[in-house]
Amino acid sequence: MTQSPARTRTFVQALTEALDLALERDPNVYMLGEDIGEMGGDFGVTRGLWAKYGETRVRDTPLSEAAIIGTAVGSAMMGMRPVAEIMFADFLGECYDQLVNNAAKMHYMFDGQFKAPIVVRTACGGGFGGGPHHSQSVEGWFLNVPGLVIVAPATPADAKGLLLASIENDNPILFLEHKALYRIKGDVPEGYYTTPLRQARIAREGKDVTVVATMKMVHEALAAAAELEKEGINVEVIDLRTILPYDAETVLASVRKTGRAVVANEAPRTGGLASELSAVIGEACFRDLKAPVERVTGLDTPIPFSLVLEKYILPGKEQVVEGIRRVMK
Amino acid sequence: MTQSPARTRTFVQALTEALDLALERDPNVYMLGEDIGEMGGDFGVTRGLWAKYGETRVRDTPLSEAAIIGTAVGSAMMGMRPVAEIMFADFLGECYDQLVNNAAKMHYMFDGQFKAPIVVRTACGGGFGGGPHHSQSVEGWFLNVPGLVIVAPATPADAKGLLLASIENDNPILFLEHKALYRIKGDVPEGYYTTPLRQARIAREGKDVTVVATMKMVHEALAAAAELEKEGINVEVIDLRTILPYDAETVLASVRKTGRAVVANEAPRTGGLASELSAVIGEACFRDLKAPVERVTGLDTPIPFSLVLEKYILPGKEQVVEGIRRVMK
Amino acid sequence: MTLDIETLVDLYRDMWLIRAFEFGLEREFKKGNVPGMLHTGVGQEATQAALAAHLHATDAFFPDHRCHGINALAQEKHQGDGERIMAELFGRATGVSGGKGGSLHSANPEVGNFGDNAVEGSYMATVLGVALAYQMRRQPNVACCIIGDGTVGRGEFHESLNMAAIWKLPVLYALVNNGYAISMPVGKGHASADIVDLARGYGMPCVVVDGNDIELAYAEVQKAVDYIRGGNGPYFLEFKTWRWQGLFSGEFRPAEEVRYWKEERDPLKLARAKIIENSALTADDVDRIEAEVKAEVEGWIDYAKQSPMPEPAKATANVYVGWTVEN
Amino acid sequence: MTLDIETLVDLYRDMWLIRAFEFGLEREFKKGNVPGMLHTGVGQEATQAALAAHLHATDAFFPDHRCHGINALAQEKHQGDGERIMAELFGRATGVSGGKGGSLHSANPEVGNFGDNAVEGSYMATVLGVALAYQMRRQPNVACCIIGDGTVGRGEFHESLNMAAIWKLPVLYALVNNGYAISMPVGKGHASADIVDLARGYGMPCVVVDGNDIELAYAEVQKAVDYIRGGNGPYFLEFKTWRWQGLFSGEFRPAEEVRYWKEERDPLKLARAKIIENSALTADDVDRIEAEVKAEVEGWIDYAKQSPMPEPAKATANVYVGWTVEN
Ligand SMILES: Cc1ncc(C[n+]2csc(CCOP(=O)(O)OP(=O)(O)O)c2C)c(N)n1
Ligand SMILES: Cc1ncc(C[n+]2csc(CCOP(=O)(O)OP(=O)(O)O)c2C)c(N)n1
Ligand SMILES: [Mg+2]
Ligand SMILES: [Mg+2]
Repeated sequence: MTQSPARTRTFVQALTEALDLALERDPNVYMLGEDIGEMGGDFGVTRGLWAKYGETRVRDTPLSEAAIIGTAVGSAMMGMRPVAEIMFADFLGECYDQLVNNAAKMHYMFDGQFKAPIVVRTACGGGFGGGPHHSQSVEGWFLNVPGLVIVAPATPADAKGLLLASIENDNPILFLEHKALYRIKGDVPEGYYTTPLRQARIAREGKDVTVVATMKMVHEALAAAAELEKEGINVEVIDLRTILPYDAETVLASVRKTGRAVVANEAPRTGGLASELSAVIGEACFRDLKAPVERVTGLDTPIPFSLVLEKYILPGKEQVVEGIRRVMK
Repeated sequence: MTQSPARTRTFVQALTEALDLALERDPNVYMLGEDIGEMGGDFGVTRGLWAKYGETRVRDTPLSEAAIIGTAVGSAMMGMRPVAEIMFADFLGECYDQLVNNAAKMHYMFDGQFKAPIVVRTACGGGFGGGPHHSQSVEGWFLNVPGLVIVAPATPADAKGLLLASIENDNPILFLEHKALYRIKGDVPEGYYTTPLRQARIAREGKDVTVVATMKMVHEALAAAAELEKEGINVEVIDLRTILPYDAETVLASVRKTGRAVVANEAPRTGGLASELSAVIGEACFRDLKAPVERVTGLDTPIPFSLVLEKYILPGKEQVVEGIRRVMK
Repeated sequence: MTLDIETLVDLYRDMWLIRAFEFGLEREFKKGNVPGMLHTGVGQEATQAALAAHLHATDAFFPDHRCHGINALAQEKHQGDGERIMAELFGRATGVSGGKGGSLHSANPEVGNFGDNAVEGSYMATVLGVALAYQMRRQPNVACCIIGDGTVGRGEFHESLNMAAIWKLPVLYALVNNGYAISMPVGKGHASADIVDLARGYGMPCVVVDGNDIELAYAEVQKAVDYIRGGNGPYFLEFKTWRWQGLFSGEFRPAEEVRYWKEERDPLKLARAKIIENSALTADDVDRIEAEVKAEVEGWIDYAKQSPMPEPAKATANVYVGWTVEN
Repeated sequence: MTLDIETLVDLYRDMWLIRAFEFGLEREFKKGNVPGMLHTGVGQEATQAALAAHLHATDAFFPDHRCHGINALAQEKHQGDGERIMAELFGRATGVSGGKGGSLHSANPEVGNFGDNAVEGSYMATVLGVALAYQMRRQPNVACCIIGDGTVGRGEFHESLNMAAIWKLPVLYALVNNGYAISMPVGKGHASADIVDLARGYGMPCVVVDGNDIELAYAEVQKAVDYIRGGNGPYFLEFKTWRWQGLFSGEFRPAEEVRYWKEERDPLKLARAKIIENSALTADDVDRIEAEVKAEVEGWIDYAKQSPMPEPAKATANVYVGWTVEN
């Protein structure tokens, strides 16, 4: 997948590179969203692209989330490759209908006559005092929506490769960018490359227990694994990368090997991705599991503003460590 | 809970009775929605109430789903008890933001200063050729939303008692009415009574296997149980009734007793209620389960129009029977 | 008479096709041969025929729930197989959407039919993207969004008009004001019974058209599409018309109103009288045209009925592009 | 001078309070003492003070993200503890929302503060329900919805104005047009740079107000609330103003524009000059008022800093009314 030499880049820079390469390569690619033009986006992901590609292909929009997604879908029906930015994932509620009833069903309900290859980039996740409307993990809102794809990178290299793969892909894709990862750095290969969708990444091999994690929780899991290694617990960490439809094969193979599973996801506990994974693991690895699956998640609450409160409800390394300890008992 | 004499009523009539009693009893109760006034609603649930209570309390609205829910929430903040009707559950996408970011968080984000006691009644479910936008089971869209309550009756008696309990309750409630149940008949007690929320109902006692079901699937499960009884398989059927936050206790006690579990829900398989229940059962009953939990659900597709296609993807009695057979192996 | 007689007769034929289609369909629906729900466009034929006449196969239109007629006209005009719209309504494999869509999701991009969305009004947002693609590719095409007066309640009305205006997108808003949204009179559901009043602030041309006069409707649509193809941005037409179909549960509108629209303002009656008055065609000639069209539509109904049902397993096809769903 | 001097001085004090509050807050934010994001209302004090002056504790207002000032004024006026707004912004247990809300969710229904919603514009729908409750209970109250020019992009703008109009709800739309939505100039984001143009079609009074002239703003708000309390339905005020805060990343607006608004159109400067010109108060007197207010606000900041953080376990309280969350 990636042959070219790698440089150190932030997650944001990796995303910007991907957008730049996609705009350069395919005239059908264009971007739209609030303040993505001259300003370069609320988190700087589109910085420099307006100047380079002009306002026709890097389009500032009014504060009209439904129209943003509608525009993306309509143009995608015409063969364009829109990359829409919804500033905060929390605002997807306003365009839920467009995503769920339009984009996700477009190919199906007209029996293949249209495609809706849109990419909706959005900043999600908590931990910075953003409060109830700027901090949510929203993948749980969309898990029961066949036709939709959810992609969620954890590293700068994957941010770039998965974004390029998403733009190439013919399906509607919700591309989640966890705000706490924007400033992390990592090796990022130069030039154009894609990282396959629907393929989980084994972020760390291990034999005693499998932790399946997404986005920021991958890093928390790796930190937990490093800590527990000292105690002789050898943890395998799987970065799911594509949340829907996900790579059950890699997950199940790992759990069959280790016999123990922890799923780690920042969203609230009930009805989220962690439950989906726990169900599938519990059913498919029924005879292999040595302990019940553990879900490490946010608590079942909205996200409070004050940092002490927020810290209380969001999962971190400590919670992953505890989860692992529980399945090791 | 229900002492008064029962009469035979349809599900729709039971709902109408509940609304009538609520409007009569509490001047703060009012209703709003499209064509609920003189016309009596698309499914006739509000028939007669406009004439009886007037257009101030039975309010026809324009086709503005976001404003309907917003209005309900705002008035509830003032102590009113709105019962909103969203004609088809599929349209909840347009007011997703109002439900998820506003209603569900209203009590929490201002630390208890407001309540949002709204009831949003809506017609869900497939099986009648309604096509992709008039047939969906939407509970999966809202499972990862703490603060929201989802209520889903399966019988006329519960339709009435749960609706009255929902109107009395201080939380925002999504009240799901499966279209296939509207015409079923059953005993409905006279007068005012409430059926407790968050309390599942044992629809049929059994000792070999537990089927946890919702709405129409309760009836499919009962039919499956009757069929399998002949083969000596004794099925316990649990009608979940409140989907969020649900009654894990009753579910788990039953599965601990039977050692086998099937969960039956009409929505698509991935990321739905069935996964949530499977996860919780799989984790909590790890040592009790004799077989992996079986999920009997809709397939992971949108809902097609043609009846032969729709039948293919929606679960019915046959699928429940197969699911039970699988866990009995 | 502003129209030449050939065009008028063609349009009459189109209008008659719409009516025959809807009446035939309704009959079959009542017999239980058509699943799901049914909304018909009877009474609104002039509006529909005028739009269909000016839209090219390379243009795009989003038909609403009463637009079987436009769908059939486009299908027949550009591909010669209007029966595939009928077949779709019967849920057959030969339908334009393979039976997956039905009345509310019959599409065919080859003829410019971008499909209805049964979440009324959501395509007011989608149409922007189609128009944007035309604009970015410098194609002189029109993206037409057909919406009812009730649908104007949706917030997307505002988002769409605003975005079309600021970006000067080639969108034709064809607003079909038939006086009601299910049971809600337009003047009760909206701040103004003239929807143009809500549209004017966006600075695009806003014109009210008698939607039951095919000549006027044809001329106004012509002006609008010329303006849009000229790169001047969006255009808003409000057609005043009336639908014959009441509620599912029956008629609820005042008897005099019903009489007035059905007897005095029937677009077909009006056009028929004009034709007979202004051409060599006699009442018999026109009857013959009507009979021809009706026979054709009945043929479509037969075709639909004889078409096979879709393969059940096709229900899992086309969920994703390029990926199969495992279930 | 249309205002008596006492009122003007009171309003000046209010405006100064807003500015002192925002400047103090910004300073603490930069020091890292205030978590999350921060948008300030500096430059818009006249608009805010005028609104605050006419709203009763039994009215309702929905403050937007630049309304710390109104929140503080209402809190101080009706309960004498403006410091609880400051404490909320610091995420403290003593804050009006117990630290759960912060800048974007500071509420207190006892003083009419119905709280911001950080999903900009969503409360354009919510305000309808508050107004409906007033109407159904025959209370002569005003439900005021404060929104920025950018927020007008939301579809709820249309749904809200339409519903308020058809039901004649007692809603005051207070549109704060400060020329930009983050980086988007109002004329680029909307079909008209005068938002009233988009509102007029709904048939309610639409008035443009110089939002930097406290006397005019005060008078226009007075007229609006009188009209609404009289049972006449909704009213739309567009305040033309300007915010001093640029982007997070710095200033992006033309230097001359910045100079003009800060130097020539500063609502505080303008009001100060009027006071000194038209009253017995000298510059020193006004300086003294300013110092007093500033000292008070600094006291609030101290209070906030010294307030305890919330109990962490409170994070699971109040998810449901009457039910506890098991986790
Ligand atoms: C978003 C949404 N809300 C409600 C409905 C239900 N519904 C179907 S048609 C209709 C009325 C539409 O009225 P109008 O736009 O005037 O069209 P008409 O039927 O009069 O042609 C309604 C409310 C829907 N399909 N979508
Ligand atoms: C629905 C939604 N979209 C986007 C944002 C991000 N956002 C916060 S403030 C803002 C600009 C608002 O502009 P305006 O209403 O003019 O207010 P101003 O900041 O100029 O006072 C945006 C886009 C948001 N909070 N909510
Ligand atoms: Mg209509
Ligand atoms: Mg602004």
